[in-house]
Amino acid sequence: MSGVLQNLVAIIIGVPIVSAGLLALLPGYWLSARLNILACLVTLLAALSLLLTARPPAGPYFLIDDLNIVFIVLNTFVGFSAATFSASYTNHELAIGRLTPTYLRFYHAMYQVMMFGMNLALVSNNIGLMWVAVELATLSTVLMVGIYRTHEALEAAWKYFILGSVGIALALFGTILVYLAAQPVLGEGQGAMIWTSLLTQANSFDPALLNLAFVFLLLGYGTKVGLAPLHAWLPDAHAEGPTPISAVLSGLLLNVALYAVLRFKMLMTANDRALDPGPMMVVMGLLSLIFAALMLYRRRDIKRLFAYSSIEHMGIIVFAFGMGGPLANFAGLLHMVMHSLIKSSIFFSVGHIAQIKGSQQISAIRGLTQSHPVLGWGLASGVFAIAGMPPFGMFMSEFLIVTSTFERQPILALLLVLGILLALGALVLRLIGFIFGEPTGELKPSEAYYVPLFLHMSLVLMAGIYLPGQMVVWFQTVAALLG
Amino acid sequence: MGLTLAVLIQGLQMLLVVAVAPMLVSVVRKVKSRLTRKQGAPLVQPYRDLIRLMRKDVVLAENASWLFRVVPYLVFAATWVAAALIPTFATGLQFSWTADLIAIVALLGSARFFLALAGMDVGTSFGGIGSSREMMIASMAEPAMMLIVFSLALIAGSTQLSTAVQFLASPHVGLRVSLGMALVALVIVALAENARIPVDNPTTHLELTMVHEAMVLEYSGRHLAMIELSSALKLLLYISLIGCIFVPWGIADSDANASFAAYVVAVLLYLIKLSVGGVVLAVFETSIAKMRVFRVPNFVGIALMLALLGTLLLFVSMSL
Amino acid sequence: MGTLAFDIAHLLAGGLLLVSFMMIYQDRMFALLHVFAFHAVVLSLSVAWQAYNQGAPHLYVTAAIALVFKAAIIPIALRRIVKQLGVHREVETVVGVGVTMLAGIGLSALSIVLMLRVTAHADAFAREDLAFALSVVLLGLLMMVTRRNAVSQVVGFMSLENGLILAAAGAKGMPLVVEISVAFSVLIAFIVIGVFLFRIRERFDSVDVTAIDDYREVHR
Amino acid sequence: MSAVEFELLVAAVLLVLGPVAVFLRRMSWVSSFIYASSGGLCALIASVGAARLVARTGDSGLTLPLGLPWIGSHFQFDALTAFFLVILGIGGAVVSLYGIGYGRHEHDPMRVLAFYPSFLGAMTLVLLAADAFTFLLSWEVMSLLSWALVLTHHQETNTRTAGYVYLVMAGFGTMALLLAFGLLAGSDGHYAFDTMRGAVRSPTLAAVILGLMLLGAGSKAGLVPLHVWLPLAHPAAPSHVSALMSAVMTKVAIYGFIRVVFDLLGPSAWWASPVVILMGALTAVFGILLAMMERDLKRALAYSTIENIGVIFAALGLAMAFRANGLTAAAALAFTAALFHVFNHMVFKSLLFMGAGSVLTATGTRDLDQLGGLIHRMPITSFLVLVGAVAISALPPLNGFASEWLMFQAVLMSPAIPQDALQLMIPAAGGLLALAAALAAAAFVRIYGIGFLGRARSPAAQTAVDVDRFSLMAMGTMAVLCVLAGILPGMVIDAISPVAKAVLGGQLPLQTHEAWFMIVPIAEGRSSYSGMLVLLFIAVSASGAAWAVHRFASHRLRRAPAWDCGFPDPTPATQYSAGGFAQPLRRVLGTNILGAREVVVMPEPGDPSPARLTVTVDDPIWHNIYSPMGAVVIYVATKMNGLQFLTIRRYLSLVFLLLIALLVGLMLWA
Repeated sequence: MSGVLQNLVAIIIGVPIVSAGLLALLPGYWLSARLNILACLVTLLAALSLLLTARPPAGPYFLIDDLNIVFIVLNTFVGFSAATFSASYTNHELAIGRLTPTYLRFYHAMYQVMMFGMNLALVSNNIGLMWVAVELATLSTVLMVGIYRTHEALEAAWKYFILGSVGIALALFGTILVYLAAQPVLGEGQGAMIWTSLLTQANSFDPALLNLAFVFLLLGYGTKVGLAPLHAWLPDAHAEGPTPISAVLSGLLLNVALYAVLRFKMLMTANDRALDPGPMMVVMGLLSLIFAALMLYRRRDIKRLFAYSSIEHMGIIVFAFGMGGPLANFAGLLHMVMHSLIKSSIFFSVGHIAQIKGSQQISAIRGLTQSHPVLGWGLASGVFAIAGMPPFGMFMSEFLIVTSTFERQPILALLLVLGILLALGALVLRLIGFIFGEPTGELKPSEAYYVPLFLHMSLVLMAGIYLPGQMVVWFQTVAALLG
Repeated sequence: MGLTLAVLIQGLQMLLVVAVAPMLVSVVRKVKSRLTRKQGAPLVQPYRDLIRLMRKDVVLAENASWLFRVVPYLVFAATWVAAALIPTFATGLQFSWTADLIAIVALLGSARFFLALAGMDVGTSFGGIGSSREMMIASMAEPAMMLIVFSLALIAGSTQLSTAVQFLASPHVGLRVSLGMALVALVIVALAENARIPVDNPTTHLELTMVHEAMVLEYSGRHLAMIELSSALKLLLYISLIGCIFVPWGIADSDANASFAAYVVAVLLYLIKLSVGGVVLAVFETSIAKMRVFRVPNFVGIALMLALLGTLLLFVSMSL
Repeated sequence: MGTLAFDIAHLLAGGLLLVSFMMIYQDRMFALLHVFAFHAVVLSLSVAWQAYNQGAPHLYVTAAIALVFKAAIIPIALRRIVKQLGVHREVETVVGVGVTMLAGIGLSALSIVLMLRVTAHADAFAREDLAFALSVVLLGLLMMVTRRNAVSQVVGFMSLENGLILAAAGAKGMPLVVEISVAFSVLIAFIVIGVFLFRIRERFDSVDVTAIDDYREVHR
Repeated sequence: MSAVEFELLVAAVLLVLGPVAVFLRRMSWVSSFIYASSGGLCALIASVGAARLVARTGDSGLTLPLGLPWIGSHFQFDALTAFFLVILGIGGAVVSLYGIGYGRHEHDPMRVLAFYPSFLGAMTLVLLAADAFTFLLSWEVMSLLSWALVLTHHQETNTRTAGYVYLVMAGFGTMALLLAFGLLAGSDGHYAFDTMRGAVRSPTLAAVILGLMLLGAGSKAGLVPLHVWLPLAHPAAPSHVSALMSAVMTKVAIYGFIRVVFDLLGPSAWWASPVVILMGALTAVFGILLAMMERDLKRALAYSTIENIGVIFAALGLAMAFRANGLTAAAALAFTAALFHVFNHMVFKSLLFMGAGSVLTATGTRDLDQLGGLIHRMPITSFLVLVGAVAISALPPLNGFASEWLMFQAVLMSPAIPQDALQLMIPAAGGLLALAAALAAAAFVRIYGIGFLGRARSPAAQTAVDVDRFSLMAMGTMAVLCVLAGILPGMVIDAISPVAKAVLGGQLPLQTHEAWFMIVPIAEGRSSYSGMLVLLFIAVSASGAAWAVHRFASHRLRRAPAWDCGFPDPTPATQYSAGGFAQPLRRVLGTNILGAREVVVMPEPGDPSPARLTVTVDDPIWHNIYSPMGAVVIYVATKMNGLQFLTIRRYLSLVFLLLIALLVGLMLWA
């Protein structure tokens, strides 16, 4: 059994890196796009079969537990659908000459490197390895963000790179501090970095060191999560990179960073004397939420708009996990999954829309329901879903977060509601402009590839009405784990 | 007392009000003329007017719709039904349970509603002036009236006029501040509702000051007759109302099998009350000038305030 | 571990902090690069001493990387960039050097107080080391935010990273230190290449500020 | 099959019908098919609901494994639900009938058809839901679908503005409800209504929940000051949708309020009720004043909806006040009045909106000043609208008066209340309600007089013709209901009494046994009213008088030009305009309450240009609350927008400062 598991893990991290190598060598756009999809599909299948096999004890490097399996499946799934979207997207980019075949080859290779980095970060049982993997994923996305080589793209990539590097450094310092805290108990060397041992022994660690470490980790990984005021790289990176990458950034990379934060939060809660990380997360979450909600109003670029919405939702999620308790944690997890699915599907439709209109300017996009009904209503359902309206899944998570918070912390719940409402106001304002009114600009029919969009939206819709019992049990165990 | 008699008395009441109404108008006019040192028309003049109008052809504006022709009868009917439900000389009439005081007020509201519509039907500027001002005055007067009704109902424990009057006629109602306020308020409301000075002038034909008359400007012949008759009925209704509430003495109680003599006395007393009311009205109208139309809301507003105050004071006196 | 070993480690770590202060103090570009090279040398000595004390031979690799890469290659490369791109030879500061120094002292105090809170579970050796490392990290960040020139910001980042290496080396038996130092070297190489490629003369964001500002207002 | 299963099934079919319409979009019969089947399904909904109320069939409940995983989706079918299902069913059925005809004129019919049946289905679900999640989910889906319907004519800027304000307010309302349910459920998440009902709460907590419900349900119903979206959104939708939104959706909001405040929360503290009464009464006056000033026919109707909502809330507040003091009979009276008015408003407001829709189809305009003379061109529609106008003005013998009368009877029960504050306040509130009723009459004289009477003010109004027979049938049905409910109020009261019994534990005495279809809410000596007799008397005396006059006096008739005091003017522009009609009341009440301003621009002597009178009436709530709020958000957003354009160094400074702050915090904490 263990062999199977190891094999699956090997597939999950091996397939991406191998295909990254292949893609770097393979010429020909058609083949590499297909190979990219295939690699993602294989990874996804491996991830799904993780669900079916029994889980063996964790090894020194890799670990599959209830928490990360959620992330892995989500990660590989969105990675896969984004790859299918990417095929249709890049096809168009190649046709209009925004990307050359050489850059595309690089793009596909980097896509797999990024998948590798993220998968590795998720399955690693070693906090050092996790750090390395998160950084790898970050650096690969930096390269993708700058791939258009326009002035703005380079600037965005540069900003991302510099801020990311500082984040990297802070996270590393935090990791070193955790090691230092663990070392007297677990002994020197590898052992003091293995997650599972850390967690079991956490109570005997020095709480002061853990506190200090958490500050650095929260800031370091929080930069990647995009929490305000560490968010600055995020809108630019989303807006200037290729849209599939925006989808992956919002849908996946933020989650991976969040996963790291959650891991260390668990460590903190496992130590009785350490600072409760909850309030810190709650404050940062609320700050991000309200800040991003206000920033939504003055946007002129559609991708930047949704990038800020990602910050907003990361705020909500971090808030939920910060509040803790079975309901809020459950809601936080659900919210995270829903956000990944919805936001990537929004970026799928935004990508097509921007290609049709030849612009990402909000003012250039009007009357979509009239000129492109499917895309228009697809975008509308995406925006409704992201604004937390039923019958989509995010409504359930917001329902749980708000109702469970209000009884415990009325003021916080009111602030949360304020943030959500502010964001709703901005999103709806823009949405009405996008999909209603007389259509302007290019009216040619779209050659969009709708499958990933509708796949995501139907999952989200289903989750809003019916959650499979198994998934609920599974989420509940994770929620209990998170404390 | 059998059902026949009950129906008979009710019928008598209906006939009485419609028969006496023009006379009341006549009395008012006569007294006013005399007060201004004029001879005045003979007392039967309103009856003659009505009959002459009835016999004349109707000259209908070309644009008038069916509504315009139906309204006079509707208004008359609504006012008549309302007047028939007021205990004029006897309480507990057969059909008095049909509608209580609130419904009577609302019936008058219906009449006004249709009349205002008729004023707009032909599409003239004067009709519009009349209707809009009438509705403005009414929207002040009606809540005042309703508050008066509240005061009464809270004192008497019933909105049923018969019950209330019986209660008020009984000895255990002393002088009440609230009742006084209600009286003043009711008088103001009555003046406003009947288009009397100082709110409106029933005899004016100066266009810009008209309210009620502007509304019915396009009416002629039998239609006008019905409308004149209904205004007379309405005046009678209000004076009877004031009479039966504030001077309820002498009213026969048909529930208590009043004797024939009691009825006769009651009818006589009622006629006296009416004449007194008419004379007082005439004196009041002669001694006061008409207001500008936009002063009217303040005037009617006084009624509203007094009625409200009356209601509130009622609670104070009850909790004492 | 004897007191001598401790004293030497203490001395070297303290030296690193002192050199950090010297970097903050410098307002000439070339002098800054020289001091940075010295910073790297001190780091390399410190790491080597740790390697010797902990008996961890792989740390010597880290020390060597620090010595070769940071004390030699990077300063030389930056020097060439400064010359080739015609960067100002003076360091533009946001606030005065005096204020920055005061802030730096405050930061050091903060990190030492924080580290002293750490109970005796961690041995004194690591504790001292860590206090200095944290100071160096914070000073590096301080330098990044108070200097306007791209080159001096890169230098700030590198000194920050030196602090990290110091901390990692000081953490007894910490695995992956070499890998991390290699990774960081690559990162820094990227940054330096980026500065060079994008012709960032003055600031990180001076790719072409005026043109971008117009664009920003209209389009985002 | 139990009633709840049946109703759920119908709701599900309705929900699915929307997407089905999309698939059938190429068929020529799709519009008629969708409206006809929606109407039929609504009739089914109503009949099952009516069976519960009249035949007293039992309650039923159902739990489906949907929604919140560990709670499930609870559904219930009890008297309260049944009553509102009847409201929904009748409204939906008749409006759908109207839609068969009206829908043909729609430029882009799929924008209505795809959402219309689902909207009905979502409202049904709200009424059936028996746990917080299902309730809110259906509630918000209802909002969303109606939003999509509002934006049918999305090319108009005003419509888009309306859609925006609507959705944001809907979001606000949902959040308020969310918080309310959060408190009701407690931190352990008891989201099912059954568990909420049993919980014990402090009066303060109950009051907070009540306040949140006022915000949540009130914003959907249109309670001042949360009403601003309503006069924008309701008129923007196609008229049959406006009818549904005004007549039915606002009632669903009231259902939500009753369900939570009366059913789940139980008796509240007495001091909570004055808030509701006062809010309701002020809403009534405020709404109808705005209706009085409004030039747009449909907007005026929307404002009148606000008034009626206020009346209903005031009655509900009365019921709360009585209930808080254990006066069950009085509470039942007020509650019955409220529900009676709910029914009545559904009937006449849908009638009026359908009438407005017919006018819109016939003339292409909603501007009262472009209408006039329609009574000649559209006789049937005009007659039916007249019935609606009389009914909504609370005039006997139609239904509006019956509920108004009950409400005043409830007001007169106030001496039984021990608290002085309430004793003093209730009659004052009653005065406000009377004021609102009087103003309503004025407003509808204006709407009807300007819009339907007089001479045509535009060529469009001159050439209008009456609408199709489906529309007329639909309006006719509602007009008949107006009359029936007016003359047989006892039957309606008896149908409501199981609801009052279930919710309050008390009910009015049975009315259908009274002679002459009299209603006697308390005792005969106290008050009684028979709409039937009033109608009979008026009919007999009016026709008798007419007959007598025609028989004995004269029946000749001559047509001649209008007299108009000798100055007839052939141009229709000399008629009173909508603004002119409103002028007296605008001067009296509008100046202070609504901040109405008149600006006269008089040309210099010798200048031949015309003098101009400009009148501005603006909703002060919008100006004093919403506009500044929006301005603040935009101001803050604009100020913060600078954060988008900082240099990397400044961003790094932010990171650095946060780090220092956290470290200092850590130092101080430790």
